[in-house]
Amino acid sequence: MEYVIIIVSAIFVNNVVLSQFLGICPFLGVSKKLSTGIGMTGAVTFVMIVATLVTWLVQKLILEPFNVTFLQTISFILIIAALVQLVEIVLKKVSPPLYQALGVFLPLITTNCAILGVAILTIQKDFNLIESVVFAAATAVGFGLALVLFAGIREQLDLADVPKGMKGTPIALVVAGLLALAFMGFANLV
Amino acid sequence: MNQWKNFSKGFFKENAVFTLLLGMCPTLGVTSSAINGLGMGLATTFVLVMANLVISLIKDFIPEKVRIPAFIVVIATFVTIVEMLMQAYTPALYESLGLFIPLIVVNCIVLGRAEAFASKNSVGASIVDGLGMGLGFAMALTMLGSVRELLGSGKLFNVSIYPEDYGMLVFVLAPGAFIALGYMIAIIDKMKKA
Amino acid sequence: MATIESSLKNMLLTLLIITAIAGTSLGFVYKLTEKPIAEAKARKQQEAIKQVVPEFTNNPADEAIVVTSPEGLPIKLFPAKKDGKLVGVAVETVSNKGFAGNVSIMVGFKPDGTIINYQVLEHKETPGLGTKMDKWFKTDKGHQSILGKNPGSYNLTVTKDGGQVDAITAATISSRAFLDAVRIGYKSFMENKSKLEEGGAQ
Amino acid sequence: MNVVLITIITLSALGALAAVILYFVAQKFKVYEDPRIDQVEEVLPAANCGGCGYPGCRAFAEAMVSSDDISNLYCPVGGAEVMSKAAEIVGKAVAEAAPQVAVVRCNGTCENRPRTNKYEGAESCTIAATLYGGETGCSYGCLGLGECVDACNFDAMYMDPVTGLPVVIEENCVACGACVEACPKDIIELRNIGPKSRRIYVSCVNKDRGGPARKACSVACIGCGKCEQVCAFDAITIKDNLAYIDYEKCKLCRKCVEVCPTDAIHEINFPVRKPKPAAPKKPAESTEKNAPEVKGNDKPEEK
Amino acid sequence: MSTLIISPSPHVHSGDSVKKNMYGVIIALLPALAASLWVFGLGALVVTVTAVAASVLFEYLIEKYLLKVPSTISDGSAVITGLLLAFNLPSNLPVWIIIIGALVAIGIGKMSFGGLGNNPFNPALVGRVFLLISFPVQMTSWPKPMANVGTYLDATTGATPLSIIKEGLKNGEKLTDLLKEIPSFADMFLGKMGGSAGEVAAIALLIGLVYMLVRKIITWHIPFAVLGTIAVFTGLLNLSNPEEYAGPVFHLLTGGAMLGAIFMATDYVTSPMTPKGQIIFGVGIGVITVLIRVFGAYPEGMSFAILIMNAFVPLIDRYVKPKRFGEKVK
Amino acid sequence: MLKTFSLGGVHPAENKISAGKKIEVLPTPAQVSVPISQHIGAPSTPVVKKGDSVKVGQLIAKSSGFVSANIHSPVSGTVFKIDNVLDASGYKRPAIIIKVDGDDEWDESIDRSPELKKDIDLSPEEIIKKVGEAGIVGLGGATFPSHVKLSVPPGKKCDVLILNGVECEPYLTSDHQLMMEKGEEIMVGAKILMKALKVDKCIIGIENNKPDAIEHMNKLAQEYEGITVQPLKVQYPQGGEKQLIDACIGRQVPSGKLPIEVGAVVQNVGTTFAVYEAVQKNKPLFERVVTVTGKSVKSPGNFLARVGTPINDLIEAAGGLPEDTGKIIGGGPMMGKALVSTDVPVTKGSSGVLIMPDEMAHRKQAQPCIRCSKCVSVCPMGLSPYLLMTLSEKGIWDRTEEEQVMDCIECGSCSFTCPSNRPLLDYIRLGKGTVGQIIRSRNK
Ligand SMILES: Cc1cc2nc3c(=O)[nH]c(=O)nc-3n(C[C@H](O)[C@H](O)[C@H](O)COP(=O)(O)O)c2cc1C
Ligand SMILES: Cc1cc2nc3c(=O)[nH]c(=O)nc-3n(C[C@H](O)[C@H](O)[C@H](O)COP(=O)(O)O)c2cc1C
Ligand SMILES: Cc1cc2nc3c(=O)[nH]c(=O)nc-3n(C[C@H](O)[C@H](O)[C@H](O)COP(=O)(O)O)c2cc1C
Ligand SMILES: Cc1cc2nc3c(=O)[nH]c(=O)nc-3n(C[C@H](O)[C@H](O)[C@H](O)CO)c2cc1C
Ligand code: SF4
Ligand code: SF4
Ligand code: SF4
Ligand code: SF4
Ligand code: FES
Repeated sequence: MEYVIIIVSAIFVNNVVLSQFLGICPFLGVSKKLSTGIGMTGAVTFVMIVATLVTWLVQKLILEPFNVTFLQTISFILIIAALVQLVEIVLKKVSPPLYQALGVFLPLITTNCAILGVAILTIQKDFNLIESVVFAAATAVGFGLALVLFAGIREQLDLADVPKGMKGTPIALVVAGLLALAFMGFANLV
Repeated sequence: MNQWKNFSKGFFKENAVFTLLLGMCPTLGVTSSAINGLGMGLATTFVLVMANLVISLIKDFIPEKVRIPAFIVVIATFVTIVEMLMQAYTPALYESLGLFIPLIVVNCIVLGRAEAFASKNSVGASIVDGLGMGLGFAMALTMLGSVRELLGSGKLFNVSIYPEDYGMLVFVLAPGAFIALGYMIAIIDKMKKA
Repeated sequence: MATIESSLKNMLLTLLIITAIAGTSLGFVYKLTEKPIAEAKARKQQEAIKQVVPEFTNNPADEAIVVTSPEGLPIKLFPAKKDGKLVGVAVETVSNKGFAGNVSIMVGFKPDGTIINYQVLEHKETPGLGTKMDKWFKTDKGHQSILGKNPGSYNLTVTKDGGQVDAITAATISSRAFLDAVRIGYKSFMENKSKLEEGGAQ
Repeated sequence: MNVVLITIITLSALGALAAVILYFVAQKFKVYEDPRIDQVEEVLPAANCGGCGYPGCRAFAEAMVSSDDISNLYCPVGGAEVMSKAAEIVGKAVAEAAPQVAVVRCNGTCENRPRTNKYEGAESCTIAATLYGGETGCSYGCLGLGECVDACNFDAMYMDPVTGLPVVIEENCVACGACVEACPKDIIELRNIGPKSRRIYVSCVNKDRGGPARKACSVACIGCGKCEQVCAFDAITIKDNLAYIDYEKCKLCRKCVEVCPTDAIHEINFPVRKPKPAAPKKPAESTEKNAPEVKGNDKPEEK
Repeated sequence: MSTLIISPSPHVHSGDSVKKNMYGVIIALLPALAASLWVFGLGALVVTVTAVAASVLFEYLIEKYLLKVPSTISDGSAVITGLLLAFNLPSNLPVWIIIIGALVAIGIGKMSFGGLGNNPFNPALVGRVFLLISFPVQMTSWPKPMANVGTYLDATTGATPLSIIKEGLKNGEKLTDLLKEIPSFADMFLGKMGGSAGEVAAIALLIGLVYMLVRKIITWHIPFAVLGTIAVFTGLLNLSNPEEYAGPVFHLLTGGAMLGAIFMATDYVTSPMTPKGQIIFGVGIGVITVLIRVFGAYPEGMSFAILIMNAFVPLIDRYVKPKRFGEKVK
Repeated sequence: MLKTFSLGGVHPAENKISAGKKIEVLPTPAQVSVPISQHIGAPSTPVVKKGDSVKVGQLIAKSSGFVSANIHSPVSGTVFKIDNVLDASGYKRPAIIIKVDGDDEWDESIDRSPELKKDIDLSPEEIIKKVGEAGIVGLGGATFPSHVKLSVPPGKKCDVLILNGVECEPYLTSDHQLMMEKGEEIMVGAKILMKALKVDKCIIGIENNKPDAIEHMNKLAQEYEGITVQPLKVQYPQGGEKQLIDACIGRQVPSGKLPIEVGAVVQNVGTTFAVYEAVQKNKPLFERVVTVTGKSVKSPGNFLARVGTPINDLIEAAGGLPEDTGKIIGGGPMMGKALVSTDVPVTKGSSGVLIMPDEMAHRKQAQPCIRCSKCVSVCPMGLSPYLLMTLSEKGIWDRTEEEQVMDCIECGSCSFTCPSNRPLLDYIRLGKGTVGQIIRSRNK
């Protein structure tokens, strides 16, 4: 039941993008096409889970025992940066098409608040290791859900006659707002 | 003159929020009031200036492959410093900005500037650039915060403008943040064209 | 641009140097701010306590006791003493009956259980509705205020449920949660009253 | 001091670990990408218009780098300047291309070309053209539904509501050729801008024999051959009852313009002809009427 | 004969038009309007008139002065938005709030996307939910039915059946006791209960449904999928624990289930294109509605459910294609 | 329940004004212009030259490839010239122009006797050859050379012949009247086709709005083994080949495949009559029944007209061009083509001339799509017309192809039904054209 609550909460109730305001840059940046959106979700999910795992261990095995928790930010981001670069290099070699599709956005993952945000949140929420991983995965799914819905709407809007002044970012933000409005319905579901 | 241009571009032409769409999370996350926006903006400015300064100093001594990690370490250091200082001296603001303070480290503007500007330019220019970008960011956040605070709770910098009962709560919440920013960008685009 | 070659040695060295410098400076700043941070934290709690109880001379935080509410939530009791005599108790109490999540408040009681004052610490109620509890139950209007009431004799439930307190307009649920927290606080205080007084004697 | 020490050690260890991992992974998964691609892309105009024949600026940059002979690669938007910069980066020679501009080769205004039918369908030249020859007796001429205008990304075209024909705004045109592509009737052509922006061309694409052509449109080329005869530079050829002026050969002598019985040949950006003493004013006016673009004449570039 | 017209085939048209469909919906809404006037009287009248007038006016102003395009107010869609917005508001809502709602519905919900046909979210619901979140106090005080026919702002208020049950359950009361506090099902069917102006009278809404089905304005897929899902889901919950979960009849008659399923989920613009897609859409709405009602913070979940499923429409349309001719190879 | 096809469909007002009007023989005109491209496939090659004198039924242009057809002189006279003349779309296309001499001298080999000849002497191969020589193309609208259709490709097997007597287009009545007057000949024609295709089953599909024809054909069919009449629901496009096969035998031709894939061949009843005449009477295809109709036409009717006759003559025969004419359509209102002038000639594919009064001739202003999904629900091919239109309007060809634009049969049901008056089919045709080109260049 604990896990169900964590999952539902992370995906719907406290969706990273729509109510936590994390990972907005890729949310706006990679959502023009459904296909790239899906790819990005994959990348984020992978990085988020691994990053949470590693940072949790670092927190519990190094920072807390040595009483240097103020190093949280710097050490977490260092780990994430290295991890992302690792993924990038590997992907370039192993699957060039995927790299082509996600290429530019991989570096963006480093600066995706959602990754660092989740890493920090798991510590703040005092999750154990499994809970942390579940939370990270669910958050990534929530990110993916928001991203895929958003990309679908944006693709449809590409075919619609949006007024000139609203084309592009403004309308995307309004859509995001209305999506967030809709998601408020999930409030307190768990 | 050139320095002035370098400084002022961050406010309008290359404003991080309105035109480059960078650093959206803090932009949307903390701007439920003008004062939060300003606080966040200034904190970011501090990090931006210091990071630009240090990176432009050390840029020649960093091997290509570790450029990003090195930059991140520098940035993260300053973020942590800000974090500790705020915790000590402005605890109330620190609480309301919450998670977004450590997240300055991943604010695309900071790293973006380090990469795109400080790693290629002199110390002086880099500081000016950081200052311009940062203050431009702070300005945008303050503006958005003002709009949201005014529409949402009838206040501006905590000063009541009209009775709170008439405020539209949505603007204090997540959906309002997106919507307000969307229309602000539309208006600013329009002004830029005119 | 970077003129240094990306060899393992160079990479290692650079990162080592940078992290070392970063570490040093961070360490120092930490040392520098360690105390102010701790003070700021303490001050916050102190202030909340101060607001809800009369003037005291002891350090309530040092003498605090923690109990568990029937819902399994932690309740903190801070005895306020003037010259070793219990003048009031600040209770950090919480209810999970809120509209959205827990409502946690700090209530101050006189030793006899009369409510002195309260302060809302944390909640997730709807802004504009639930948030009204900050002031609602202090406002002397109708049967809103709970200040000066003693939960032992005054029915601290909303009128809808047969009590004596007017609920916040359109936020009965939040009101219930608030009053629930107050009652839990009162009960915890009463159950531990002797212990608190005792602590003061030492 | 203890805290400081731990801090340094922790951080350095993390940093070192990151460096080592990165180093080995980078070694193992090295992929070479020619850095010149990025450099070339940087100098390209980033219009991503496809005028070069590649799907976007990056693709063009890749082609620049990978192909041995770049003489047939040309970015019309960036022009010679950009091309030479790009060529410098890849270390190859570029083809020198004369700057061009789009020219609309139809003068079938509502006045010159009587409407025999009324088209009521989707507002698209291509759709109209696949089903019908047009609203007039000339099945070659402009359909007037403005697909070329829609295709232009540079605001260089508009539909003249009076004539019903598209007009190219020379200053804006970058010769990307999108309109040429778009026109189902092949009416638009890219021609050299010419010295002082002066050009001479046959503003007609009608391939019918003289009689029917003339009947359909009063300013049609009837293929009479007079211009071909009068041209001293072999610049004019007649095929399928239609004259064509080769802009590489044309020396802008304007003889052909004078002999054309239907005023089908247009001259652009020439100074107004001095009215011939015999016939004051009138002929000049008539040229102007048939060639609306001539209006720019009054302000020739020479001071 | 002068100039012959040439045009691509077909050369004839069914004569159907946007206007015909929209006015058909308006007609179908009239019984519900009558019911709301009967139950809530003056308040319902003021709210409806304000919402419709403001919606039409905003559409006109935005098209004329901001977008500078020909006006489309005569196509009737703004009237529907206004009517449905009004039907989703309590009948004692102050005029200024209604006007904000209309502005949000038309301005943000519809015109920002380019007007009729382009909006991904149901405009009336955008307006409604915006108000609900912004003005929760005013938006959740419901005039008592039949008691306020002559009053508007100072109507006596009471709770809706849904909020009585929801609160009561949260407070640990028994469902059987709570059911005694609410009107009888027969009264609820006629509309004699607290609630939004136009959502209360199931009978009037069903008349509208029949009318729209007969005139082929909408097909049965969405309304039946929504209502069927709500019935089945709440039925199962009720069977699992009758003490805690109210049954299907209760859920179908309350909280705008009918209004939403019949008039708002069926909005052409914001619903899927294929029957299969429409059923998925309807089932989604039903499930989310019940989840929110039973487990969520809000007593009523229809509006949110429709908006959430609106967001899924592009995906549904992308992946759920009509049945193709020739797919069944023999 | 009457049989019908499984997806979509519309029901436009039928307006069969000229129903029951006896077929009148139109007098030969003074001059005919016979286009050399009257069929799908390569244009024929003229075999006469200026000044040649020709008889009725004499070959004047011969098939120039596998999918092409012979053309025979519809009149007797002299070849005036071979030139580009205006065709229905306002483009100039080559045609053989013949001045008529007035004698109306027919080629000797043609049997002009009116008797019905039932016995089929030729072998299947000879029948197909004969059909080819006679220049028969599908008269149902597609003008696909019939001999090609009858030559079942190796490896495929045909087990049923379906005769298309549906005439689902509003206004048109030529097939209907032909069935009433030449029913017997059509039966024999069907037998000939059955022999050629080596099948023993033939179904004649007729829409239920022609009860007299159904009854008549049913009665005749009793005497012909294997032939049955299938009444069908009145629903457009019942006459579409794939729809008709679906309705009659419940088989759906897969996307991109020909009817033979499901063992069926469809021929129009007019084509069948032409086959009868060619095989039994040695008469090539040079005349056909054309309906001339319209709300304001004085005397609408069905006329037997020679190919090459100016449409004008037909209109005159029907009482002249009405004052209020706005549009003249070659064919029916759903699939027919608006003509640019009355000078264009009758061709093998002309099934009707519909004269529309101006007030009915205009399209309404298109509005944005309101996503009502009506076009989706009426599309007989199960496509998403609204999406196809937008995709081809924006030139997103890869997705246009993905959405199977090539399956569209251009029936026009979508445009007909759209409440926003969107020119759906206009753009879908564009998409089909462009995607078709892309596919062809890819296959090269
Ligand atoms: C958007 C929204 C937010 C709400 N927030 C709260 C809240 O924070 N606290 C609360 O007690 N009730 C809240 N409610 C109202 C309850 O759902 C319920 O209607 C109310 O508590 C009962 O009304 P009453 O208090 O007038 O009896 C909210 C309602 C809505 C629609
Ligand atoms: C390119 C092409 C090739 C065809 N080949 C054959 C064929 O080999 N056999 C056949 O029976 N029909 C063939 N057809 C005819 C079609 O099956 C069909 O009868 C024709 O396209 C007219 O159908 P419609 O009027 O329904 O469009 C062919 C059609 C086309 C366009
Ligand atoms: C939408 C549509 C409607 C059609 N309607 C008819 C019709 O009513 N009668 C008919 O004979 N052919 C009709 N056709 C043509 C048939 O598909 C098919 O080509 C014809 O029956 C084949 O016979 P044919 O080759 O003898 O012409 C229609 C085609 C389409 C695409
Ligand atoms: C069957 C039907 C239902 C409609 N429902 C709504 C609705 O729920 N909300 C609304 O704002 N407009 C509704 N409209 C009107 C119109 O479609 C709507 O405003 C568009 O979303 C505007 O683009 C409806 C129209 C029809 C035909
Ligand atoms: S006018 Fe034609 S060639 Fe010139 S810029 Fe426009 S599209 Fe390109
Ligand atoms: S020039 Fe060509 S594309 Fe342009 S309007 Fe004329 S026909 Fe259309
Ligand atoms: S024209 Fe094509 S898309 Fe339209 S209904 Fe007919 S088959 Fe479907
Ligand atoms: S019928 Fe017309 S309005 Fe309806 S979905 Fe199709 S294109 Fe859109
Ligand atoms: S600021 Fe959060 S992802 Fe960019």
